[in-house]
Amino acid sequence: MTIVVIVLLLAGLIFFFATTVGILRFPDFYARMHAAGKGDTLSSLLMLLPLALYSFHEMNMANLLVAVKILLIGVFIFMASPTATHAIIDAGYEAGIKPWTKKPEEESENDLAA
Amino acid sequence: MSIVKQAPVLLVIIPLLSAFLVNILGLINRKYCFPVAALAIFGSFAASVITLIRVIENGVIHYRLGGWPPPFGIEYVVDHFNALVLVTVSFVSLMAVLFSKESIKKELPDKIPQFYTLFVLLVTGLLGMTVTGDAFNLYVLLEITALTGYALIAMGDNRALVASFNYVILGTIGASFYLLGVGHLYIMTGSLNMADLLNILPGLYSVNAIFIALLLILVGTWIKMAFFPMHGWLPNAYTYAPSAAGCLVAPLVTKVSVYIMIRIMLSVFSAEYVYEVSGLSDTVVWMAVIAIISGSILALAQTDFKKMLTYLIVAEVGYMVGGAWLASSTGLTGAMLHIVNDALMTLCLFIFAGIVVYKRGGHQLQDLAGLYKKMPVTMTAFTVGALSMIGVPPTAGFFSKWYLILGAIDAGRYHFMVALLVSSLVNAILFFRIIEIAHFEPRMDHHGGETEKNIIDEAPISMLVPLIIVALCLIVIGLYSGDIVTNIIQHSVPTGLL
Amino acid sequence: MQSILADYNYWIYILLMMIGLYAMLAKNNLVKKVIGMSIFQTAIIVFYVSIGAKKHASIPIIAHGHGAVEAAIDVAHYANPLPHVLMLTAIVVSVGTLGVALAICLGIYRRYNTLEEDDIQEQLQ
Amino acid sequence: MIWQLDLSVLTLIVLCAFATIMVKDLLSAAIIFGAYSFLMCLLWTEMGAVDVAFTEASVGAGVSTVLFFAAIYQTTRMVRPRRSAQWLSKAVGLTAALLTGLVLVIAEKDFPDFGNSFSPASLHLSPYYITQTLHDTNVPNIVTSVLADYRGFDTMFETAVIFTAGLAVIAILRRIKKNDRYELPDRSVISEGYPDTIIRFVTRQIVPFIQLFALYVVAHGHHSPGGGFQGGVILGASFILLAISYDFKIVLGIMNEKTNILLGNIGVLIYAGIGFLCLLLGANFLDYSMLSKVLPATDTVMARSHGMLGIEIGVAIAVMAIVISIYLNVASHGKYDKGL
Repeated sequence: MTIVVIVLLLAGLIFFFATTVGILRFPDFYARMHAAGKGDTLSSLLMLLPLALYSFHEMNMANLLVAVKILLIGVFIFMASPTATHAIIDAGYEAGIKPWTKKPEEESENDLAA
Repeated sequence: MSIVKQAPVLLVIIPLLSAFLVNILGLINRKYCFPVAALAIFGSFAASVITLIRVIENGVIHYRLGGWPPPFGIEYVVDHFNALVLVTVSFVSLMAVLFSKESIKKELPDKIPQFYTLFVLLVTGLLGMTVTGDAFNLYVLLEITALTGYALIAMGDNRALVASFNYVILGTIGASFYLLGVGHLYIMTGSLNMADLLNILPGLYSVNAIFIALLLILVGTWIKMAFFPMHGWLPNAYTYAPSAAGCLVAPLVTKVSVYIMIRIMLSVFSAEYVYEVSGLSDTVVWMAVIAIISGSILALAQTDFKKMLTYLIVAEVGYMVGGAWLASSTGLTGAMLHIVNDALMTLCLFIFAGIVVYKRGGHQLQDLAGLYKKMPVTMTAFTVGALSMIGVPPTAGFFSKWYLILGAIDAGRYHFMVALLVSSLVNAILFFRIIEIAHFEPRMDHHGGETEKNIIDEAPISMLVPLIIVALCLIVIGLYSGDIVTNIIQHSVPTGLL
Repeated sequence: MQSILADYNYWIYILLMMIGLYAMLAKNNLVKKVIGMSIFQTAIIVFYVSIGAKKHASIPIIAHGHGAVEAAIDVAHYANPLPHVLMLTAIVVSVGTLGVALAICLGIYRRYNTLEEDDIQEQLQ
Repeated sequence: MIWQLDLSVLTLIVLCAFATIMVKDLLSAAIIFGAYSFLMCLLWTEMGAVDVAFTEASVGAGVSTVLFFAAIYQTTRMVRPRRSAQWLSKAVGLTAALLTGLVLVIAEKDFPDFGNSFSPASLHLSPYYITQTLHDTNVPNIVTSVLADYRGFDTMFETAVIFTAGLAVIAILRRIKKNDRYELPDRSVISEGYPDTIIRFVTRQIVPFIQLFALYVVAHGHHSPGGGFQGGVILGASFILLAISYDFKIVLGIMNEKTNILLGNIGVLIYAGIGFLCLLLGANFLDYSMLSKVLPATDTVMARSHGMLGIEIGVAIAVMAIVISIYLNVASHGKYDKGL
């Protein structure tokens, strides 16, 4: 049990780290949001799951409630986080931010610089 | 339930409950707003008078809110001094609400329910601050007063919003400093109840943090009362506020802040600490001298009648702060009496300014021209207020000034006495100039000709009545000020002072 | 280390207060002033909450089973609840002030079409 | 208390505060300020102040940030670079800040150590609350019992403060045509908003849960962090979410302006009314124990517990209505036509 918890927590941390690196290193707005939206959601679930498991170290009603509450947080993050990412990307698209391409044309590079 | 026993809390609860009633009735018909508000403030006034009588008969009243014993729950403490302030506050509010009826119809016809709700809440805040015996409860009410004040001022004309924003910023700094000072007291003593603090603090007099707590609370209240270097927010805010709001805010908010300062000085720290141990006395009296003189000089420079009055308030705040810090019992008596007198005088002058705005549409000095012939009754009442402001004997203003000057002599602080005299002189110049304008200068229209014939054109009766009552009060209080001092104020001045 | 730990919270609250106060008085943009005001108020909350903190203490909710047997309650085991209560009030007050301040900002913007203080002063003269 | 967490969070908070003041883009400033508030929540949870953290999470990080966004959306986003150096205001600000800092540092020398269980603050009043709360009020959450009972009078005025703020915002911003009571814009003027299926669908799914949670927070405030204020803010936030993802029409359809104002009043009236009822029953104001006379099958201790629940409900109603009202006014410049 403990080992599963540790492994899951570590996996969550690795994903969080990857997300952070992604946000910092990806070339444009959309790619960064992609890292933030996906990585963040998955890694929070990977962190919450072991926490819920860990609360089972002693089986009783109160601990079960705690576990259910933690999992509920996960459910809501799964609903809210992608929607928020979608909303932000949509707003960016509406505002006319051009996506990055590998061989940038002159104008799109100017856009990114601005 | 005996009303007499519950009076200390009723005088706060009645306006609070009626505030919501006013707002709900405003949704149905805005005509109901004024009578309910006036009735509530009258109820509050009655409760204050009952409280004052009970205090005079039986001494200090303690009221436990929620039934909890004092250091754990919140307690209302009414002694002679705050009973007097309570009556003053509720009386001034009553007069201001009577005045507001016509004025608000003209200036803010579309926001009457909001205006009266905020008005009554402001009264609640002021009364609550006066009556409470708990340092943190005072902060909450300070914020109610402040928020209602911001909103009432912001409802005025175009410049009012900018003035109000400055007031928000400085007012928040002031309230936060007060809260921080209370926090310093709390971390050193663990208590928030004023009486409890008074008991614990003597053991900690030598600690720096206590001194700094005093300093923070003082700076907080000074910002709230617009003591001279911190007065920046006041003139514009009070000048551009709606007349009816000005009548409530200008006489009361600064005075209640002065009351809080004196309450904190005497009931949290002690006279011994603030006057002797802290060593602040000299500095503060000098600051007060500067405040009085600068306030007077700035008032001289104004061409706007209302703005001139606001600078006079700055000077008057100097009187009270200086009097409270003279470290003599006569000076303290003078400061306490001046809270009452100054509230009434300021009210008188602001109602007058409101009438001028109502009739003439402006508040420049030039708008006062020819008023004696047009409005003889109003001008008579104004003259009484002006004489009181100058300090001419039968009026109330003379007696508090007299006590202050005696206090200055007792304490050997002659610079304060000189400042008082200079300020009286400046007041005399200012008001005689106004009287001269109002008496002799004809009102000119844009083409330079005399516009109106000298027909009597008085203010509406609902404005005139409060003005006359206040003017009469100024004389009556002047005549009975000896009794007020011996029966009421004397009991609250700590013994053992000069 | 021990001495730093003993005072660190208080230093930070002082620093935050200074930042907030500076922003309130020196910034030109009204919204920036309002943000400064919020920082200033949270600084005081940090101060109060720090007063209430105790080492090795738990949250101020008494652990009791159903049919509470009144076991002796160890005071040192619970954080001091009073500052928390006071600060709940202070937070509410600060959001109230924030709302009013922003409303006044909007009102000013409606009239003067700017949020910069010097522009407003210019238009006033 | 974990001091490593304490140190790092505090350091991050200072960085955020600096960044908020320095950035030129007001929207960024508001976002960083939201992060600052969340860090504050973390700090306070870590210090054991769960109720404060909860309030800060719902108010500071939630509603305040939305209000900043709304205000910035209605005005300008960028701070104009200064035309002149404005040495005077900078000097005044710097002097005031430094003086205050100096004074506070002097006072700080005398403070008891951080986290000391034997400081005066921890020994004088608080032991009474901690040991007596179950006995006096039967409420295990000490913060709730102190907030709503021992110092319930403060809380009543706290609710009055938020009510005042809501009213002040209406008084300043709301545009009311003369001689008309509350004037709503034509239904046709209210903007439909930009229809985004995904956002609207998720909002629709999630709002009932938010409101259910808010009710839980209100009702369970006696036993867990939370209470009327936090629950009310969350309820209000659910409506704000609707107003953002849909438009004003849907919010005004559920709760029009009159209802809103009425609820704001009624909420505070419930609080003051319960206090007044105690007074009428012959006890002091807000002495809930006297409610045992009217409530069936309660002794004085349970009456206090029920009284607290009553006032928490009042607070929740008032706060919900007022949070919505402040948002609607700020976001639409007092016109009630369209929001963010």
